[in-house]
Amino acid sequence: QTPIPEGEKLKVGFIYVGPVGDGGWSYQHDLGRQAIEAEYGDRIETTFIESVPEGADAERALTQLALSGCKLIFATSFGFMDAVINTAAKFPDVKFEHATGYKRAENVATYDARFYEGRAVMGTIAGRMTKSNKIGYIGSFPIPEVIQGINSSFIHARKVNPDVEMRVVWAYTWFDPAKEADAASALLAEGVDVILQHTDSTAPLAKLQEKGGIGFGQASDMAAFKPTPRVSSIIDNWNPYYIRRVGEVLDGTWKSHGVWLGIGDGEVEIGEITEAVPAEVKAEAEALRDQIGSGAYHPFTGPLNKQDGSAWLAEGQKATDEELSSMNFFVEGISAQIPS
Amino acid sequence: MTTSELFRADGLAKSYPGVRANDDVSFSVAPGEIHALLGENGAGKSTLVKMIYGLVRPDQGRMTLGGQPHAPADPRAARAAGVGMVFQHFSLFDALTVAENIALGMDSPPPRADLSRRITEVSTAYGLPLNPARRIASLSAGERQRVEIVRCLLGNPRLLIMDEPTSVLTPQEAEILFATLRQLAAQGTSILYISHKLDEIRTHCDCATILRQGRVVGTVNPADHSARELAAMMVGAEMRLVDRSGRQAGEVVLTVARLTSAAGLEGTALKDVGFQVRAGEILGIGGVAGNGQEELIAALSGETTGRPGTVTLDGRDLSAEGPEARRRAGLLAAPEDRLGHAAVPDMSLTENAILTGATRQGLQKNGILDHRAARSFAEKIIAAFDVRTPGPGTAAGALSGGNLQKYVIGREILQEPRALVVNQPTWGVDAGAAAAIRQALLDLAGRGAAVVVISQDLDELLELSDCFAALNNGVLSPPVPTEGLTLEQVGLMLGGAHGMEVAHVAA
Amino acid sequence: MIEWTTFLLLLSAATPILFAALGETIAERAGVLNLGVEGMMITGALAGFAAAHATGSPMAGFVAGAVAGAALSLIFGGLTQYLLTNQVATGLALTMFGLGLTAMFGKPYEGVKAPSMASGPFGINWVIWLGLILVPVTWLVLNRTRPGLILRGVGENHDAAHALGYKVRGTRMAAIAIGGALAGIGGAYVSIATVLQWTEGMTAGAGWIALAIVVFAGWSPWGVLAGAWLFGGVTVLQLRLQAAGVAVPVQLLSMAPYLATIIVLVIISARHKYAGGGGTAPGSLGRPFHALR
Amino acid sequence: MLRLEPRTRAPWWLGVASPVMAVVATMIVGGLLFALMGFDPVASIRTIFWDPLFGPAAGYSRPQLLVKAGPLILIAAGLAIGFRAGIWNIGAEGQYIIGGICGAAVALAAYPAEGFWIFPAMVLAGAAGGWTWGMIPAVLRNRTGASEILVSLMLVYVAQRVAAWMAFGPMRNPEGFGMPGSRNLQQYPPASNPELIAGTGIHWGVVAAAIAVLATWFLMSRHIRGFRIRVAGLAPRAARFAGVRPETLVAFCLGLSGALAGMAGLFEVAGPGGQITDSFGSGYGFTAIIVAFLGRLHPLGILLAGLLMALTYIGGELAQLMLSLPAATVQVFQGMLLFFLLAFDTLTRYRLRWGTAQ
Ligand SMILES: Nc1ncnc2c1ncn2[C@@H]1O[C@H](COP(=O)(O)OP(=O)(O)OP(=O)(O)O)[C@@H](O)[C@H]1O
Ligand SMILES: Nc1ncnc2c1ncn2[C@@H]1O[C@H](COP(=O)(O)OP(=O)(O)OP(=O)(O)O)[C@@H](O)[C@H]1O
Ligand SMILES: [Mg+2]
Ligand SMILES: [Mg+2]
Repeated sequence: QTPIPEGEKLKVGFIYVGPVGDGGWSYQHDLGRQAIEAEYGDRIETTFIESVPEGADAERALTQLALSGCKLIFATSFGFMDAVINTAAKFPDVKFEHATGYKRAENVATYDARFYEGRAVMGTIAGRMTKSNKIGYIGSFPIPEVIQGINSSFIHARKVNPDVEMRVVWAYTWFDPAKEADAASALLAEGVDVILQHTDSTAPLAKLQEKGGIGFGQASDMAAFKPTPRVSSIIDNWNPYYIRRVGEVLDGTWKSHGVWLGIGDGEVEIGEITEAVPAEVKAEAEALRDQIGSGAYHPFTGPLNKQDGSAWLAEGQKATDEELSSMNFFVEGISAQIPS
Repeated sequence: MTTSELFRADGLAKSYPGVRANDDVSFSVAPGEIHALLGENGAGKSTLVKMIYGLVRPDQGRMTLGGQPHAPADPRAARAAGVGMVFQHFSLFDALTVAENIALGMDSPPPRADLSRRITEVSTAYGLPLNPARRIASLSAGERQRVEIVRCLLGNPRLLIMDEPTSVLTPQEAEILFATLRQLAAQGTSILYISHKLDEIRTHCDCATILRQGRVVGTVNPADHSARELAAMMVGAEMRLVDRSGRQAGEVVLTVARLTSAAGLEGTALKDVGFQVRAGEILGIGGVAGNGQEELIAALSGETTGRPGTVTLDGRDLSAEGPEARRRAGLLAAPEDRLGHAAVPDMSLTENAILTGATRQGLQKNGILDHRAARSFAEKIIAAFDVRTPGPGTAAGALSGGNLQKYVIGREILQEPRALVVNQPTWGVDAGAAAAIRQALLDLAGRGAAVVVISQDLDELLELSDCFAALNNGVLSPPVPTEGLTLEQVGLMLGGAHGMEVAHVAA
Repeated sequence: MIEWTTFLLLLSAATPILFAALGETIAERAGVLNLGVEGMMITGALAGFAAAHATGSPMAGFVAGAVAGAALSLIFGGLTQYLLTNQVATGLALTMFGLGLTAMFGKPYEGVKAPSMASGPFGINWVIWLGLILVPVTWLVLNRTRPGLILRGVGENHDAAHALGYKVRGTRMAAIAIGGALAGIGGAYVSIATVLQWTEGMTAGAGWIALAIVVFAGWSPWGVLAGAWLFGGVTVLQLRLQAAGVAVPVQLLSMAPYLATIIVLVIISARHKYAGGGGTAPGSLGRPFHALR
Repeated sequence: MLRLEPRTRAPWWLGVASPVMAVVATMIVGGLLFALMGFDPVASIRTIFWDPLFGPAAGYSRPQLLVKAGPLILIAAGLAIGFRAGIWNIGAEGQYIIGGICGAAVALAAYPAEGFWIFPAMVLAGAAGGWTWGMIPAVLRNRTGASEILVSLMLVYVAQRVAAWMAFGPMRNPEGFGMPGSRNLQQYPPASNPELIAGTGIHWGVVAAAIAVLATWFLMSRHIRGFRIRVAGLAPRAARFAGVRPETLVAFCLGLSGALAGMAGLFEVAGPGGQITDSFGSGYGFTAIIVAFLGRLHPLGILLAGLLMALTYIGGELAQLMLSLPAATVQVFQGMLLFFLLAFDTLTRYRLRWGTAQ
């Protein structure tokens, strides 16, 4: 590992699964790209390929990036995993960073965010704010990350409001505004007045604005819908991690690792809680955020039972990262089903 | 300006790429005159009347109508000037009703209810009754013809053009049509009449202009000349006479029994059809289009298959076999519609030879095509049947109707079938080509084949066939020997005038 | 109460398809098969959104959507009617072109909010009303007016229409443009009224559904209404069942709208087939027209 | 006034010239568009059309052309046969997906067995899967007259959901931490479709595409069956008269194109793609329709068109990478290419003339 000499440019490549204009997932990663440009200026150069389908095209796009001289490549979708591993084997001197994956190599690091930490805060606000005691959740796909989020928000909503019920609609998309809007409408028609979403478009917020009810920004701040219906948000902030890793390449200290960063690391950010939320609720939510951030509190702390009533975590017991990263069950109290 | 002249053409000319369709055509039509246009296929008759109707613009020449210059920019202008036209090929809208079709032929039709009433009135007044609410698709060919005529009549034309209107009518229907035309002529309407049926022109037309290769070769009173003389003027040479001699009926070759089939598109179901044809014999099947002809030829060619025992060739049951197997066995067919059914317009003549000749002529081996053999077969047809075309590489659609018809019939005849079924072998074909086709059919029978000719042209059937049967509403009458049959008897076998009333000649 | 809200959802889900399918019905009745509906819808979605955003008036957005859809459709019209290109291929190219073009020019509108729309009588947005009114109007125009008669004539038998002196190409271009305009309005409804924002590819296949609906509607405006409601209904129903917590096989249900479309298509086609005749498809549908003068 | 006049016969060179003119026109108009958007038009065109072939990284991208074009050509060769017969299979995308799923199912069922039979069995399963998916619209059209365009299209959406279901349900990799997607078949040698000659990009799918081109060329121009297919497209009644049963033809064309699309899906999942994911498919089936038309429904044309299309994809990626051209431009470009081709094709069927008549 040698530092990159002053005067020599480090070329950093990104591949995105969606268009950079999606306003959500790929957009946030592109903000990260812009952040490293701002941070390192002339020392680096960045480039990206957007809307790359997962599969054969990904491997080609990664190879093209490597061939064009990129020495550090961020692959920002889970589905690029095998393509990253294959390409990395062909280019041992290029460093790869793969978001949300679990396969690593000498020159492949993985990184992910503990979104469920943020969901705990959203769940608290939701539990306090609901008048109908029905909160809705638009799930993307039934994968551990999303299931963690549903469980975490439900646990914390119940904690502050024992009468709360959770309604889940699976949209089977990360990003399809029309479908997300329809899902939001369906939830509203069911009497839900707070909607959490694990899909990336602002369509559900727009529906809430039209029909009443509150919601939260997802992936990005979605500040356009402040102060209501967007009362807070859970932001994927990749900037600190990207700045750090580019710096490590520049000074020759980069090493492969697998990290899972949360509120405490600044990777999961809670967007401003607006005045639509009563002050005491806001204070309660912020306290929870800070506790999680400091490590004093873990959102999955027992006693917790699984949906079928079987015991999961005993009093005071915390879920392990292994358990969380393959989570495939709802906790007790959620009546919805995980489709299989 | 003279009063003896309603319409006049002066030096009209029109060229298409490579063809001079009309060249210096001049003639005139008097008020109340029924004026025939005669000529071979491609002589330029349709082109000429399309110019009068504003569909085609002349390259040269002038026209006058009622003393005024006549240069219609489009058919609307022509209609406004008082020209009506019944087209050679139907120009009706199948999915629309009679009333809607007629409204489309008028420039400012009255409201629906009024229009329906007027259709009923006018159509009964001229002996062509129509129900305005019926869809065209459900009408017979004769009824469709009536729609076209009534559509023109409602526009009160001064000049009515009819391009080959009688080719689909029974003799009785044709009689009624002429009665209508007489009635119109008596009211002062002039009629420009195109037909290949010379006898009908001789008896009904006051005057005839004869075209040959786009030029006028004479204007005559048709009653003064025999059909043969008229034909000779059209062709510019003597006509051959069809020779019926030298045939002997042999054993039964083709047997059709209890043949029943569902109705095809716009057609009629066959009901228990049965007949036998012997070697060397020609069976003529007459009938107005739409009475099951399409279904019959489909059932014989193998396009539709039937219950066992319905179609037998030389004792072999072919009922369940498709077209290819029937061809192999020796049962061949030539359907009526040459463009798109008997031939593929966008394919060359060579490829069209493969269409039906693949198996019998050995144009394929194990499925692999022999283009060279196909080409020589096509050349053979062209030579034997005097098909006028630059060569076998020409697209079938580029041939005139008559030439393509000769090619299609020739293709089947040269395959030496055991039995051949043809539908409308000379439809729209000029007298010379028609005679050649008929002779070829007779010769085929003379060589011992069984031949079935389905046709609406009764003269043709009486000329060719040994036995005659009528197809009416899907039912085939028992075949009777042709010897001694009169046209009137045949017409009655065909169902007479199909519910038309004899025209009330204007009081 | 739930039933009424569900019905409102259905109305809203059906509206984009209804507009697009009515437009396509008009084009197909004139004998033109335009498979570019999706491309025209997405173009309408973007142009409508951009105009609504710029002027603050959703009304202006719908007008712009209509104009943009019509403009795009004229590319198709020019190619198929004047250069006699294959209609299926040209329509597919139009869809691809529209999707690409909007993705390209839509960048500045990503993440922008739509102006809010006033709701009309009974809490039903006036564009929904317009769509509902358009059904009988289209029927009346097609079946009871002279332009409608000419249009049907041209679609039924273009050679005959030409022989009678009607302008086949002109009529078809007009029908194509109307089809494009209605598809554009349908697209604009998605961006301005349903989703309230612009994102690329946001019409997500609605154009294809509209095409399917035209066929199973038997080319009738009333059938189109039924088809759009059926499709909207199934879409809404599966989400409503999920939201109500009914344990439903989500994967299967998400296929339901498409399977339902196929099933209805099959039933209707079979009915036409056994009633004799090849359905009620316009006689000249998809065939190029060329007249020499 | 400019008029069109039908040709009875087109000179042979027009068949070659019209696609070339279309490409040139696309370059010109595309260049103008790029200039309008503030990009260097010459550099853009060069990056898209030249660099993948002769640019600095051409050593890598040239074989990738084959990898990308392989499935497109394989699918388009099948589709073109149906299109020639007037049978519109718009749902190759669905057949591709189902083919991939069926092929992968064989591999996953066999896992971790060894055996030379596994890959051939997968190919058969892929073809059978695609065939089955293609036969659904065929049977429905034959039985009920339902439009195969719409049924095959609707089945694409169904297939996409089947893929999602598989990726999340039955085929989910048990060692994948609950994430969607099957095992990666590249890592299971008996089931993988490897590069046959290192560095060439040639895998069994490319071989199959080459065979498909030759076989369909033979079928369409030398064999009676292909002849009848052409007849059916030009004149359906004449085809029936010649002995073609329309039902058989519909089943043959949809089945064949489905099977080829299914095989393409299998080669992709066992090769470059590696696994069944919820987004398996990525539009090959739709792009192949364009390839079929670009190739003027002729097998050899399809070969060239597939390569050209692959070029625009790879060149488009390069243009993003090197010039920051947005991804959508490629789509616009492809749409334009097809428009121009269709327009120039008119010249092979018609002659342009000035004036009303000569
Ligand atoms: N649209 C056209 N384009 C090119 N050539 C044409 C066209 N219409 C007619 N012709 C040619 O013009 C000539 C005259 O054709 P026309 O249709 O007027 O003949 P016709 O006398 O009506 O023949 P028929 O008795 O068969 O109806 C023919 O040689 C024909 O090939
Ligand atoms: N629209 C057209 N475009 C080009 N050529 C045409 C057109 N219409 C007719 N032709 C040409 O006209 C000739 C046939 O003319 P036409 O149809 O009048 O023949 P025909 O002998 O009258 O046959 P039929 O009596 O069956 O109509 C062919 O050479 C054909 O190429
Ligand atoms: Mg003629
Ligand atoms: Mg004529």
